[in-house]
Amino acid sequence: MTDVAPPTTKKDWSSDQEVRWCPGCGDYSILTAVQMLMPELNVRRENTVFVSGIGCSSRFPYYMNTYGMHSIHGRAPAIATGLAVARPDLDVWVITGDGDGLSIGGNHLIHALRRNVNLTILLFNNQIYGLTKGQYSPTSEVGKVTKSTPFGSVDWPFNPLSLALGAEATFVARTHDLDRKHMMETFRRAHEHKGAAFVEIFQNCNVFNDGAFEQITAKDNRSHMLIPLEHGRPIRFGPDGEKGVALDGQGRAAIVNVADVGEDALVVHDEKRPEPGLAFMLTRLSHGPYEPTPIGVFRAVERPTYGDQIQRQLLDAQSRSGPGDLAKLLSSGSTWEV
Amino acid sequence: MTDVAPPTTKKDWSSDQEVRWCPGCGDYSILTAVQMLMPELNVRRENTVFVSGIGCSSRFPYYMNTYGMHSIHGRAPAIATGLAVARPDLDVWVITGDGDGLSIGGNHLIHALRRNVNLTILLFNNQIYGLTKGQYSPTSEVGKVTKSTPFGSVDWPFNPLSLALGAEATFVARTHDLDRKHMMETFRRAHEHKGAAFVEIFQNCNVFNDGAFEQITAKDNRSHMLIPLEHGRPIRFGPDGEKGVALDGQGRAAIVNVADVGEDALVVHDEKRPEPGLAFMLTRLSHGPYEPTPIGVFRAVERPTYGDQIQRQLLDAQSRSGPGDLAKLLSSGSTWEV
Amino acid sequence: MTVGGNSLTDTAEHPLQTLDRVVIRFAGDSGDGMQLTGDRFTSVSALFGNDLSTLPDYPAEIRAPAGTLAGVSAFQVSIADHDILTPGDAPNVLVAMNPAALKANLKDLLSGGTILVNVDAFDERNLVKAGYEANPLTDDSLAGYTVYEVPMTSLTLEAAKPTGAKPRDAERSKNFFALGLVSWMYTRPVEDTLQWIAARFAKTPTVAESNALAFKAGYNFGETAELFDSAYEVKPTHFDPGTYTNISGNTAIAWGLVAAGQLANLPVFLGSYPITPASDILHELSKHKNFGVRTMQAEDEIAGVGAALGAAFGGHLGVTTTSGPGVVLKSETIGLAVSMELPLVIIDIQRGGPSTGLPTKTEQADLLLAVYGRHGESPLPVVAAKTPSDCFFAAIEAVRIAVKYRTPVILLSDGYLANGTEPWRLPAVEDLPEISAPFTTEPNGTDAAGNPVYLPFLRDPETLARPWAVPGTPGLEHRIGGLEKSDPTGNISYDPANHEHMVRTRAAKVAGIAKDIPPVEVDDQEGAELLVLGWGSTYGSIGAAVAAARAGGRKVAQAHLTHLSPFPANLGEVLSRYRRVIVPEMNLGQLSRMVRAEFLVDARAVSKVQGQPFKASEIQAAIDEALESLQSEARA
Amino acid sequence: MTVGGNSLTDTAEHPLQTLDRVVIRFAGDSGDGMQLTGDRFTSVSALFGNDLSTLPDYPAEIRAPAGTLAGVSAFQVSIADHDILTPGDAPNVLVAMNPAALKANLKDLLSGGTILVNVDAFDERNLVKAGYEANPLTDDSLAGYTVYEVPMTSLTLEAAKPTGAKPRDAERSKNFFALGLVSWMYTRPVEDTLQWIAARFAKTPTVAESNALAFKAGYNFGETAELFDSAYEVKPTHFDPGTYTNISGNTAIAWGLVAAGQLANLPVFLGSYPITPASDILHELSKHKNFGVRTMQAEDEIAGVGAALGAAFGGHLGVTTTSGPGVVLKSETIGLAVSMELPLVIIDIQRGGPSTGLPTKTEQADLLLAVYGRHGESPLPVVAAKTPSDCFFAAIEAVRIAVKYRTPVILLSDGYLANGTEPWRLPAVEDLPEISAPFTTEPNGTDAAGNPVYLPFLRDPETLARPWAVPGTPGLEHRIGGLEKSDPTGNISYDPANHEHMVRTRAAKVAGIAKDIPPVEVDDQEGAELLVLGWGSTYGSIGAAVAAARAGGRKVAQAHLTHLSPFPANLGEVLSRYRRVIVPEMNLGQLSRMVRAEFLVDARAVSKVQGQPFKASEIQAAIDEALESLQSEARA
Ligand SMILES: Cc1ncc(C[n+]2csc(CCOP(=O)(O)OP(=O)(O)O)c2C)c(N)n1
Ligand SMILES: Cc1ncc(C[n+]2csc(CCOP(=O)(O)OP(=O)(O)O)c2C)c(N)n1
Ligand code: SF4
Ligand code: SF4
Ligand SMILES: [Mg+2]
Ligand SMILES: [Mg+2]
Repeated sequence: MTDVAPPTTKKDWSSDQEVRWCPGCGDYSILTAVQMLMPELNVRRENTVFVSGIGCSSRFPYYMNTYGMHSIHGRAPAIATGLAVARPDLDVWVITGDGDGLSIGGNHLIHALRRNVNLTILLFNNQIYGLTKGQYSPTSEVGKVTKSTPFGSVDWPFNPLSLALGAEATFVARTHDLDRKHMMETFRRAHEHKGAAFVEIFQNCNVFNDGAFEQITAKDNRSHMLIPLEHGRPIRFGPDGEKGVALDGQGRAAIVNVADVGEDALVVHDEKRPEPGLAFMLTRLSHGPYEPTPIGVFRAVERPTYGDQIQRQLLDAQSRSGPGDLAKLLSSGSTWEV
Repeated sequence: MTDVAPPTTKKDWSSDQEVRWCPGCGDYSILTAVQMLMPELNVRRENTVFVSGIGCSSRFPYYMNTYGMHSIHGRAPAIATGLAVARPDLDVWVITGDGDGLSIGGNHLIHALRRNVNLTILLFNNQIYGLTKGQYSPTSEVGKVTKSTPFGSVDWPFNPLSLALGAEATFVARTHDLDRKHMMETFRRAHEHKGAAFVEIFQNCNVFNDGAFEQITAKDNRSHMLIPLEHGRPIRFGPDGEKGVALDGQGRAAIVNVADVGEDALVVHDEKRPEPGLAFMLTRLSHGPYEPTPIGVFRAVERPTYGDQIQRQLLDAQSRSGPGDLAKLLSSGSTWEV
Repeated sequence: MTVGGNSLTDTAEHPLQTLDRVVIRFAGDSGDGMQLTGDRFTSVSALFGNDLSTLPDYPAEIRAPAGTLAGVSAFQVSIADHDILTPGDAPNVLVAMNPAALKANLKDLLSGGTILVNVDAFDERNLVKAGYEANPLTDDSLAGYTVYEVPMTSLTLEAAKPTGAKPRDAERSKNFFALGLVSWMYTRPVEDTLQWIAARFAKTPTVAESNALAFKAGYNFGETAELFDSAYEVKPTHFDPGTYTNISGNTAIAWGLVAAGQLANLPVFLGSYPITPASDILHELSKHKNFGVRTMQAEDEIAGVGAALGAAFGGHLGVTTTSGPGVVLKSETIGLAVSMELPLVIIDIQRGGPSTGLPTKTEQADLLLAVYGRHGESPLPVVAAKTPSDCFFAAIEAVRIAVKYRTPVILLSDGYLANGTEPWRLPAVEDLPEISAPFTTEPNGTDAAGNPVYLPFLRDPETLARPWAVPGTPGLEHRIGGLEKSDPTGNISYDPANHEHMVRTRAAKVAGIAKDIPPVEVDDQEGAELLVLGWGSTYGSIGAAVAAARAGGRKVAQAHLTHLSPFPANLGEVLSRYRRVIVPEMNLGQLSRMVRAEFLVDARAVSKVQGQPFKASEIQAAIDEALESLQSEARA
Repeated sequence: MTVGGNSLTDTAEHPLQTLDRVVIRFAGDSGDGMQLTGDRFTSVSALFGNDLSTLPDYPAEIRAPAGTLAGVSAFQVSIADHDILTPGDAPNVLVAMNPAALKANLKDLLSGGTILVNVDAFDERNLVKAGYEANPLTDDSLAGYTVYEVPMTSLTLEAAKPTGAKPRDAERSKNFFALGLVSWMYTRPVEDTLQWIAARFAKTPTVAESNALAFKAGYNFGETAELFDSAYEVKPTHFDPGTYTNISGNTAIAWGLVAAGQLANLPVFLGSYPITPASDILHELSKHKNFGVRTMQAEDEIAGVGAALGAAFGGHLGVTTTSGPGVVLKSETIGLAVSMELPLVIIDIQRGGPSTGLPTKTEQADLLLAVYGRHGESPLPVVAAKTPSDCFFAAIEAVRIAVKYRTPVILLSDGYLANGTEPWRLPAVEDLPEISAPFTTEPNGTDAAGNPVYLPFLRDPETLARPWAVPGTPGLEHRIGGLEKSDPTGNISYDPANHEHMVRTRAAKVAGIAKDIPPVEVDDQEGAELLVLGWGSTYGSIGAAVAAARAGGRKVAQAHLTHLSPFPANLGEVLSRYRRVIVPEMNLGQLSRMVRAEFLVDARAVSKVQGQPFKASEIQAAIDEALESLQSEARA
């Protein structure tokens, strides 16, 4: 698809279906960000598919005026893999939640990442099960009191980005529902990436887990609590960039005062580093949305995509053996005439 | 179980069932290592349970004269979790393969790790599906020609240890089937660990993937190709310890000549580091069993186990509300008398 | 007259009419708190001594867009002075908090019924959202009903003024206004509700206050407004003496499991993954840790049942709860339990299917799945509950069979039972059935050399149950798995004859349970040629329909199955006594299919697959039709 | 006389006896290459022109411990000068490479049959391993058989000496010695085998040479040893003219899928996870990338079917292959396909169950699972193959139905068909059925405002199939999912009446396929009162049994079902023509149960659940029994 798509507006990308999230849900702003981004991507509606699982977030495809599938709980990455492999001409997006993508669907997610299937995967992390009315999720903090954990949850949560990096992901990023510009930029980067692009979105569920990310994403807290990652730049944050991230010779990462250590001591963010070690360390800087937390693109490296390689094998086979000839196939075993 | 178990021998731990692996299979030496280790652990046969999935490796429990369950494909970590939570007095081992544990069972594995369930998990990695006669597995190298990939596989493999670390594992180690002493020591450490202990074992499948690890595990290659990790010691290897592992200020790990950089520049292995960043970097040093590859314990940190915490909640509830009283429960809603 | 005391029930200025039964439906936006309102009305009615039955009905979205049809949430409750079986076919009274609620529910209302509308919500915007072209309050389309237009929002705002709450917040109390009004209409006691409001909203005193004020305002509005001709009373039912509570099916299952654990002296282990309409069992069980109940929210359904099975191997009472989509995911593990012969209870709260279907609606379409939905020959017992309170006993029965026969058992309930409620006379704990679950602790055989050994598949000759030896028992170490097992050693066996023997033995074990369950009871009628056979939650509707048919002079017999696999031993004989058998089911004919195959009886399904329980009248119509066809056959 | 030319077949010195049929079983250790030996014998016999049928039988372990019963691997082949349907009930000849092979297989041998043993393997160690207390070759226990003791190992070592191979390696050629000997006994052509050895072992010349030498040595041993009275010949069958190949069921399915893709002009997408006995379809399809066939080895069964469904949404022919344990895992996704109405083919190569069961053995116990094994009302068509070559056509039929009706279809085969082989006359490509799979490319409706829109659930009035518009088609953007859909927009709908309508429509669509499938054909016999009804792989055994029964003067009719859901339109009428219907099935009575429920016909199951196909004699016995019971009923 190198042709130029006709210009579109946000409205073109909005379906006629009523949006049915709770008033105030963070999902709305994510939807808006995607609908506003689409016209900028030079893509066509008919070549765009949103595949989701089950959950509040997974209702997303209904609201996009594209092809879409609201599938079953946890299976969107698998279904989207089949579609992306079958139809490399399509732009396939996966919409999932922290329960959908990391609990029941964890296996499909990590396999889609390791295979580097050409998918743009948006994980709406609200640290709760919204649709089933408020049970804790695999990203909920320890001790969380929910309907299923009246005495507090006891499971240690996943860090979705660490998991993705452990699963050989080639593109890993994080954004949040209160910053449309950052969302759009992050989604654009994810979409540009050839292969599996994984984006965690901090999303507020104002009904069952209100304010989960407030300590870091509220307007007043952002400059202190969000560490924006920029490729090729020393990692700095704070209202005046007075803080930074440094590493010691034993591989310990720490938040430092730039004034104390000097800018040269800071880690220079390198999203293209072939080895995911640095990106992984950055995902471990924060242990929950109440400490300074990096956002942006952690890793963006190239690796052949699963679909392209399958496509290549088909073409190789065809150029080697010619297009399939059924009669020849049937007589390819040892045959005899009567 | 603080009492002293009566002394046992390897024979006590061997069941009367005929071992049915192919002659020459690496599984035999792993079985021997476990059977030889058990008498040293001060544990009782009746308190020991081996739970496995399906695969050649998963036949393991039949050969141990303990309680055992040969379950279904990929589900051993889930089943073992239930058992370990229900019965914290038991020693529960999980036996799995690279297909069983990382393909169909990947989700249960990563969740058992993040929850830190008290399990000793041995993953027999032969980089192939043995029992189903030789398809590639999620740890097979790219390009592998197998029955299901006559033109070579195109999926990028998992590194089981990276995945485990990304999944918040508290104990992560690697050993191989040709070194009984190292296996026994590694299994012992894994067994001692409170929580989920994950051990990858390089295992030769001499029928479908013979020699997969030979370049690093063959007697003559070991000293050049295996990097033994020892807690608190600079990471060195080579016949005369002439090589080592160092990090630069930007978090790049590299193999260096000790003579060039001096021993002080080497990374000192620290399996107890709360953050898994260093351990993760060490898992990325090698990209397959043909480069110098670390073995031993990568990470061993303490975190409350899932079962202990559930147990604690039960005890708390009982001391708070007294043991359950059924009649009281039934009348705990709003009731009225007629 | 003061608001706040029971003196309020003395409505001297209005005539008081006595009714034997009334059906009320509260309907509003998902955010309007209709479930809470209905629940509250139910509770006071229960305390008051009415028999009652409830039917909540809400959308799959947490909070669908305000004002739309998709967002309507409703709660129907029937209260009566006599024993009732259903929440009623058609409401007498509809409380509609907005146009969408009116539009979505009007068709169900009894003709001539009463409508209470929040007239404040009938503005242009809401009318459009609900898809009304004209205002139904003014266009005469409600001519056949008695409509009361009450400005609930403004009166609530007015009432809540003293609290100083912002209008946006105060407005949220309008459901309590509605509750107050309906409480007045049906002379419900008020003190209990006021206390409940105080306790429930203790943490937010302003909310508590404005709810209380709205409630009182609603009550007083009924009292003082000239709108209403009369208030009504529904006298208490005659109940057997005892202590009663109002119970939903899901709570009853949870309590049944706790009870079964105590009766069997086994710790309960629940491995589950949240899913509507089953999640509440997980929630409820999670509270009872002091009973030694362990609950685990697993990563998915497969892990939930896997963990339960692992716990069962360890000697716990392994349970898993789910709905249809979870049952299919669990099937492989259930098959493993069939093969290993370990006790396990799988609870399926059925909902509308196929696939995600209608997740918040009821259906009975998982019966064939429960009975046949595993690969290979893997028979297991299936039990179904018939009323909310019966869920308690059905859970105990499922556990009893599972542990006695060392087999997985599927317990079927559905969304209607799960969320519906009824008054329940609490059983005496000492009257509950015994459950024996003895662990084997000694070797039960000898090997060739005469040494004592444990033979894990040496069966009890009576029950065909295998022994249950749990880890921790010295000397009984053994291995089990999903490969075919040699009888009685449990070692892997590929022997053809052994396989057939084991397949037939497993089937015989399950079939043999028929000897251990009560015969199906028939509520017969002299001369009846028609049997209405049911299972599960259709019990109430069938009962009401049969009663009505008999009242109309028809002769009908009724039988209801709790055990679907195996069937009660006398079922074939029972069926053979009638010329015609009809089977009302919320599916396309699943029990009827099983009965036909088993007994070659021309059982005919009466199907309804609408996500809604049967109305008694629907079944009554099927009864009439069946009787007519019998007559015309007789004439022919 | 020289070895190596066809002159070998001229066995002038020995009398040549002509047989019409012979059944040979090669048995040895898993590592002994018995499957290869059997395959090779089959190939030459096919080339020679015999009709034949094969039955491989091997343990679940890759290589179970040498010398033990558990490790025995066997391959049975029947060759005949006439049309045969089964690999034979009992072998005439058993080749036993060691004591375990003898012990495990002796009970099946025809009494008076011939045994060729590798006497070298009958040493103390192997006898003990096999569980023999005394050497059967010397203790007279084989008195009823003709036993030939051949020192195969030592003769092989001797023969292979010129190659210089180490004895340990050379010994591995002993299966070729056995093959040579049996080839002599049955006057098989040798040139083809020698060529095959050269080609197959081209990369390891020493192995090739020692295999060839062993083969020749075996052949010559037969020729020269005084042991054998005579050689035998089995003349070629009369085959219809054409090109033949010997085909297994799994290959036939793979080729059928490739063909169907071509016929429908849809690229094939296979999403699969390896499992015995289905993996070979994945292996075979993986080779045919030049047909545009994409194969994906997924992370599990759920992902396999999910990927296939995703590809189907994208306009590919989505297929997934598995066995029972995989089917249950796929059920939720299959239900989604039912709800979304997308074409999808699910292939279940049934094996022994429940659970892991007997993974390398055959069974037919997934029928009820296929038909009923999903939650909610989720009907789908089910098709079953009856012979190895029929798998080709059954695959095409499954695809035809799936794409025409936009529905998932389950195709049932089993381990016996999967690995068994038969000669197959290649069809002409132009004779294959057409498959129409048109994509919708234009709007098919208008909205309220009169604008053209796409209505994804606007059905073809004839087939009730919905349109299939694939991504990439401008203007037809739409969303589908597993929630209930409004007819015809596909938008989410919780409307009760719409739900019932959709449930009934989906059922009607599947039921309506009965109009589009051939009526079941009856192989009738004047005066027959007994019908033998079958499905799937029992076809051969039933056919052989019916032929034998008729030869014995019995009157029997036979019918075999390819379509299990829906049933052919005439099935009820056919069943009503017979006084008795019996249904031989490798399960406890699954088809019989379906037929009973559907037609209220007292169809009786004839069950065998041993991981082994029926012997014709077993079915013949059931026929006799049924006829006798009919007679005694008539007498009574
Ligand atoms: C197989 C299956 N299991 C369980 C469910 C019930 N269910 C629906 S959504 C959901 C979790 C939703 O959580 P998340 O993915 O975090 O999405 P959110 O609603 O928070 O956006 C669950 C458990 C289901 N629909 N299907
Ligand atoms: C549900 C299910 N799917 C597939 C299979 C088939 N199967 C058995 S073992 C196996 C893979 C074994 O590979 P691995 O775990 O690496 O074990 P290994 O044999 O190599 O030790 C597969 C696919 C099965 N038994 N059950
Ligand atoms: S429940 Fe939470 S996540 Fe779901 S729509 Fe409501 S606010 Fe959003
Ligand atoms: S197939 Fe491979 S892994 Fe399996 S037993 Fe044989 S050698 Fe071992
Ligand atoms: Mg969530
Ligand atoms: Mg393996």
